[in-house]
Amino acid sequence: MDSMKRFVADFGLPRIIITLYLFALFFAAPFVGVNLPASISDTMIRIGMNGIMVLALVPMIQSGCGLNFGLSLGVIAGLLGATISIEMGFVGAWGFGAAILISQVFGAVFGYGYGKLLNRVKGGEMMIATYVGFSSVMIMSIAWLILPFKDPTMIWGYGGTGLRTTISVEGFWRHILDDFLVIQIGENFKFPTGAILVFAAMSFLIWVFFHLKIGTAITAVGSNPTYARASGINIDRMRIVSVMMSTMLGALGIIVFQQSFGFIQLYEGPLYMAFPAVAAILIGGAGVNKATLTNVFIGAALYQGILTMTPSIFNAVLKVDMSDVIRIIVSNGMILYALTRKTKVAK
Amino acid sequence: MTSRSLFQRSCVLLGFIALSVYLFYIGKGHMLLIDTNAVTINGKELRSPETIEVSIDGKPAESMGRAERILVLVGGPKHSITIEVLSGEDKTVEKQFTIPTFMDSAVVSVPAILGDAPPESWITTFTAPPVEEAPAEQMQHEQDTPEAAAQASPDATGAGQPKP
Amino acid sequence: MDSAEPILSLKGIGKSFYGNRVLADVSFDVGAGEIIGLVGENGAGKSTLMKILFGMPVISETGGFEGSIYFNGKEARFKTPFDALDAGIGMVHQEFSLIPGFTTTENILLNRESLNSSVLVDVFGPRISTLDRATMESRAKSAIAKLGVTLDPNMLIKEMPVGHKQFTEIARELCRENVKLIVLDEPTAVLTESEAEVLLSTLRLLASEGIAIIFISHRLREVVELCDRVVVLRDGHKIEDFPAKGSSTKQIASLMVGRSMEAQAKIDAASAARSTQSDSDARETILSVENLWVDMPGETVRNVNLSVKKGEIFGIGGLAGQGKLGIPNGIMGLSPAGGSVVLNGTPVELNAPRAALERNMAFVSEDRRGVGLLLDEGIDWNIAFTAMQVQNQFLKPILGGLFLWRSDAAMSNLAEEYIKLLEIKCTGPGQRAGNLSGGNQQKVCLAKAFALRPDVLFVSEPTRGIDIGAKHLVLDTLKKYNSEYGTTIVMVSSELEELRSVCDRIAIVYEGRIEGILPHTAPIEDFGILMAGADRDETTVALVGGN
Amino acid sequence: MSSKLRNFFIDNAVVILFVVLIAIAIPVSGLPGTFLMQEILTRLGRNTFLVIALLLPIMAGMGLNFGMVLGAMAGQLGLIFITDWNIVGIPGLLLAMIISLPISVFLGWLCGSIMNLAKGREMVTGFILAFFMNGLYMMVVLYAMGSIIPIMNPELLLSRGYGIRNVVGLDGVRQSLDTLIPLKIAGLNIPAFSFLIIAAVSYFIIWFRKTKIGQDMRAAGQDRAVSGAAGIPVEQTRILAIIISTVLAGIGQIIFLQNLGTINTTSSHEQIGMFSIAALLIGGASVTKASIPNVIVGVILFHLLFLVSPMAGKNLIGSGMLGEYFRQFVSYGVIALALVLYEWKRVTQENDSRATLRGGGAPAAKEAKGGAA
Repeated sequence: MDSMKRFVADFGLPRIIITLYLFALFFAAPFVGVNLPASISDTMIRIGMNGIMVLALVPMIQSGCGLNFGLSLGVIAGLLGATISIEMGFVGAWGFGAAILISQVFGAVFGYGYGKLLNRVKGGEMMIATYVGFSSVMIMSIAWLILPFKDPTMIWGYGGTGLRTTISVEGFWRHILDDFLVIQIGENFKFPTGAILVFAAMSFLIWVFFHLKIGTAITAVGSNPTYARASGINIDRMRIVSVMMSTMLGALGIIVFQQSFGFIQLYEGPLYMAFPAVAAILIGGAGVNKATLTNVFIGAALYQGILTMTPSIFNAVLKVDMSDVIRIIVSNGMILYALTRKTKVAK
Repeated sequence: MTSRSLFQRSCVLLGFIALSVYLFYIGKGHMLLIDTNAVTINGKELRSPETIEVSIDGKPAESMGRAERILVLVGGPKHSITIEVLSGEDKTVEKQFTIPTFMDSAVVSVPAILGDAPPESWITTFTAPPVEEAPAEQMQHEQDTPEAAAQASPDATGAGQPKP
Repeated sequence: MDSAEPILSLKGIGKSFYGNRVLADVSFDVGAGEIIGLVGENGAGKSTLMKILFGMPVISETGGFEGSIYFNGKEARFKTPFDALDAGIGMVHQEFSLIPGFTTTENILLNRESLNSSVLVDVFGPRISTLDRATMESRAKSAIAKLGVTLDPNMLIKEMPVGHKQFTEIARELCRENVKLIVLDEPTAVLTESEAEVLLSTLRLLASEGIAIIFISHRLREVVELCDRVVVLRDGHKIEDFPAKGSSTKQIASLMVGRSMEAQAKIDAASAARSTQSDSDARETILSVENLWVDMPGETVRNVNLSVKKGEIFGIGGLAGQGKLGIPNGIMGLSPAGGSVVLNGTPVELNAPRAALERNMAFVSEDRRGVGLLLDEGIDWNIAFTAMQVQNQFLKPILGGLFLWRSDAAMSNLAEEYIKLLEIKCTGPGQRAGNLSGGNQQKVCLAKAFALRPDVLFVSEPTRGIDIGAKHLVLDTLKKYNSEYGTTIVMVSSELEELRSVCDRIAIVYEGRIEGILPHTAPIEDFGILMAGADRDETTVALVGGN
Repeated sequence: MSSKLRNFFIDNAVVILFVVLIAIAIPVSGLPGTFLMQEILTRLGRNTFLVIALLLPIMAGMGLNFGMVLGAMAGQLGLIFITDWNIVGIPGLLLAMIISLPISVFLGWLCGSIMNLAKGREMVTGFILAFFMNGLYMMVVLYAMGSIIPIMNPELLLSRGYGIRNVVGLDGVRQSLDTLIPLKIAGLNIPAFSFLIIAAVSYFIIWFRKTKIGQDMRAAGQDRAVSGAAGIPVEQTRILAIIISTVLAGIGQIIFLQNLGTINTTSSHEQIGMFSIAALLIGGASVTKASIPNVIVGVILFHLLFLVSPMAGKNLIGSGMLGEYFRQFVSYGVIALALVLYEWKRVTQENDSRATLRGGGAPAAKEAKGGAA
């Protein structure tokens, strides 16, 4: 009984409920006529789409900057990369590569400035990150209107000014990763090898990074900044590095997302991009200042699993689509839980 | 907590409940259909004059012919109706009437009022399906409020995420 | 001033925390209008005694106390500090407990405001009444009048000079209707000399009105000047209780720090045995500090000059809050500092921890959990991290040195080595530091410093909060390390005994300055006088006598 | 003294900035003065109450109450019920307020308790809590109403038979507060009664500050530890601040919606928190300090900006969306700015307060010469 209690305390009741809920959905699926292989395939595609965005949160959590609600900044960098690549007329792998390359440059610049700002407001990062993210999205919305883009697939046909709200990447690099080495089993099951491979590769890079001298230093900064300072670490620099990494990963993440989704969403699209990623990593077991790759994998799988399974099961059983409401409750409930829990490292 | 304050708190609570009931009573909205169709009361057929002007609770009057119906929205149980007869013998009749609280739509018969029929026969329940209203029109003149702006953006729902 | 019935009477008070005795059989009386000076070193039991008196929850949570308290002739066992306040005991704390954005009046009457009556009270409770500002101001004024000083009742606390804040606190205690006893904990510590003078005369005034006062202070001169009687606590026992009149600061100081004869003899013997090998005068200076100031909260260093000889164990002692802890924290760059620190003839950059570490200095902080450890990481990380970051140990270059890969195996080996050497009790190198006991945590901190192979090692409060066995091991390890590697050690401790048994020379810090430096063989009274901040003449005498 | 002047400028910099911005934008927008006057009067009547709801938590040191959205939800539930029961006019609005009251109190208590679990992170907690409760609110409004909670009027329901329609018209109560006392000055309609209500609630806030509990809130807001040691029930006081804020937000939302005349069931409440907070901050308030004048100035400036920026944008680059995005940027940006200033000031103040301890200056050195050793 005691070990049971400890398990509940360690793992957290909400997480247990979510896991059980997902299992229940999977068990129920065949009985209510939901196509299980298709659902699993869907889940895999979504993990490939969103995984890197979840991964992008790890560096900042590890360095003690908290949950990066300002991930939208990275998303903006990704959007800039994607649109500029299209404007330059690159297609296929070249276009995709160019998009990533350009987005990384923007990501680095944005991340540096953002990191500088966060260093001045230690302790209040999360709320400020949220609103800095929001206001940057709006600044960029103005920019999308007035930037001199010319490519006809991207600008409003006639009457309007500036870029369209959604731009199709069909004919550029739609599904370039999802279809790379794709494994098709039967009609309903498709394994997006490319996207998952890229996710795995990025995870590996992050793993490597946190085994390097600098990664170790960042972990120490997040664990106990005073200890790190007493060990001669420049805390502000480590935090900036982590914020830059997070922003750049966010930029990459949104491009991977777009190739699978098929569209680039401009204007207010990036506004709430950070929230699902934050919810996912918290569901995976991360805390406000401790996150591992396992948290990322479990979190992405559980969260995307719920997103895929909930609507299909509910539709089949109750003829009700409550998935939106359930998504809102689950993701924000999880964030709320993490915020109110007393963190192990005081501060 | 002293019993005195307990008592007073209970009084406040009861006061609120009583106020709610009272507000419900005086605020209940009704749809009145002012009707000039002929009615037969106690075997006597009552007809409306050719042209009249009707006003409820002192609102601007509307002119009505025979066999017409106009719709008036009112709140609360007690109302006054002013009927000015413009054809035949010129006269103005002002009467008070009460609508039962749970009668949502009521037909107010002008001939019955003018014909001095007993007050219970003035008002009858209306049971046809209610008239459809278009809310779209109300949206128009709120275009540049912050609220409208918020409604304009599809992703305004918290933690929204584009779905494929 | 004698009184037939004492206001407060403590009888046989004793207390132990988790089997660790901190107070034993303390009894004394306080009469009406009497001022008692309560003195003792840190850890002598003063604050525990006050916690018992005020019924702090921590006392009952740790098993209550022995003995009994009589207040106003009746036995009193206060369950919470509020009970004590209601009974008529006031407390003025060392830190100001004032609301900065409130006026003097608002602070004096905090949570005891005068209220206008209102019909809403019955429904919404008494807190819905508005404040009666006029009455409040007159109440505050009358409390201030009792002090015999002028305070603007409408001035904001944050705009006040420090002295006025202290008076506001006292006025707050006086403002209670039935206050009979006021306890002041180090009330003059933050005051200037002239402010302190005013405070003392205020206290005399209060006493003449029949209010009893317990005055806790390290400033012995003030104690002698102000108090009627002095109660000296040492190691949880009441040592003496005598009239202040006619006593001297020197006498009180030696009572405070004095040891039993056997212990003294043991220490003296130990020191004597070492004195042959620590003939330090001939050695070269490794570290010299000039005009050092350090802004460390609660441990401000104002102006420190000292030099440390190569290979010696240099002790820094002094009472809490005088600034001894600020010295290593300033030199190591952890707290903002200025002045000059010269190591081996080259100046050390201040305010840069890395620069200090790169000059081969290491520091074991007094704040183990806050500064010393990564509580969420394993022992291996804790020990190896600093050496890895500063000296690139435990790293393997990969891709031709482009990246430095952390070698978990090497870290683990190092941790194993120190676990064996320092007898760290743990499940293995991977155990989280947060789960270790205090003593073992301290050993991990030492290991972290040793892993740097420093030329100068600063150790701050190495034995604070650890058990006896671990204490010995830690001190022996330091001595062994000093003799084996010739490492210069600067040890900061509030335990004089410990300093005398380990160090060659001991500097005593008082009010952010070095009050004097004595050899470990100097008589204990001399240390006591330095610690109590005796005036300069006496210091000189003590120094001469000591040598 | 110069630092005081600097602080004064920093405190009012936001107001000055926006005044300048609007002074430039009004001529560019080309909107007539009477139109702007009329709109501002309407919006003052509509929004001021909601912004006032933010004041008490700021006083209690809990920052900007992003959780006020919870109150807005309660207000909307009240309005949905009276619309369903067809209670019209002032009685309808009063009844809606009474219905919202227990819901607001409960939600406020919940919000306050959760914020007590996350001391020092009240704002982000309230922000997320608002999203979370929005999920529950949607559950109630879109799924429970008409199925579990009886709704008599089929017109309110979605065609599927349960759940409230996206837009609920408030014809019965529409502007009944604003027009209760008809007042027209120089051709401008003035919502006199709404202004009276706002005056009343402003008086309430001022009076409340003078009560014992208001004093306790101020104390708890400045120093929790000292207040607790003095016997003030800090946690309870904080919860109360949030409860009152939530209740006021509920009433404010009802006043707001009666002026608009329609409820957007799933989204009317969502942005209310943000717009109210942005207005308050533009009025010169900060995370720790806010007053009634801040509210009035803020509502006027914020809504002027809202009115003129789309037209100004259109006239500048020919896109109305530019102004639309710009005003959203302003709302988010001013909150970000206020939060940054707040954290910044906190850090600077900590350093300033210790400045005297950092010796090193000449006096300390001189004194040292006489010192020992």
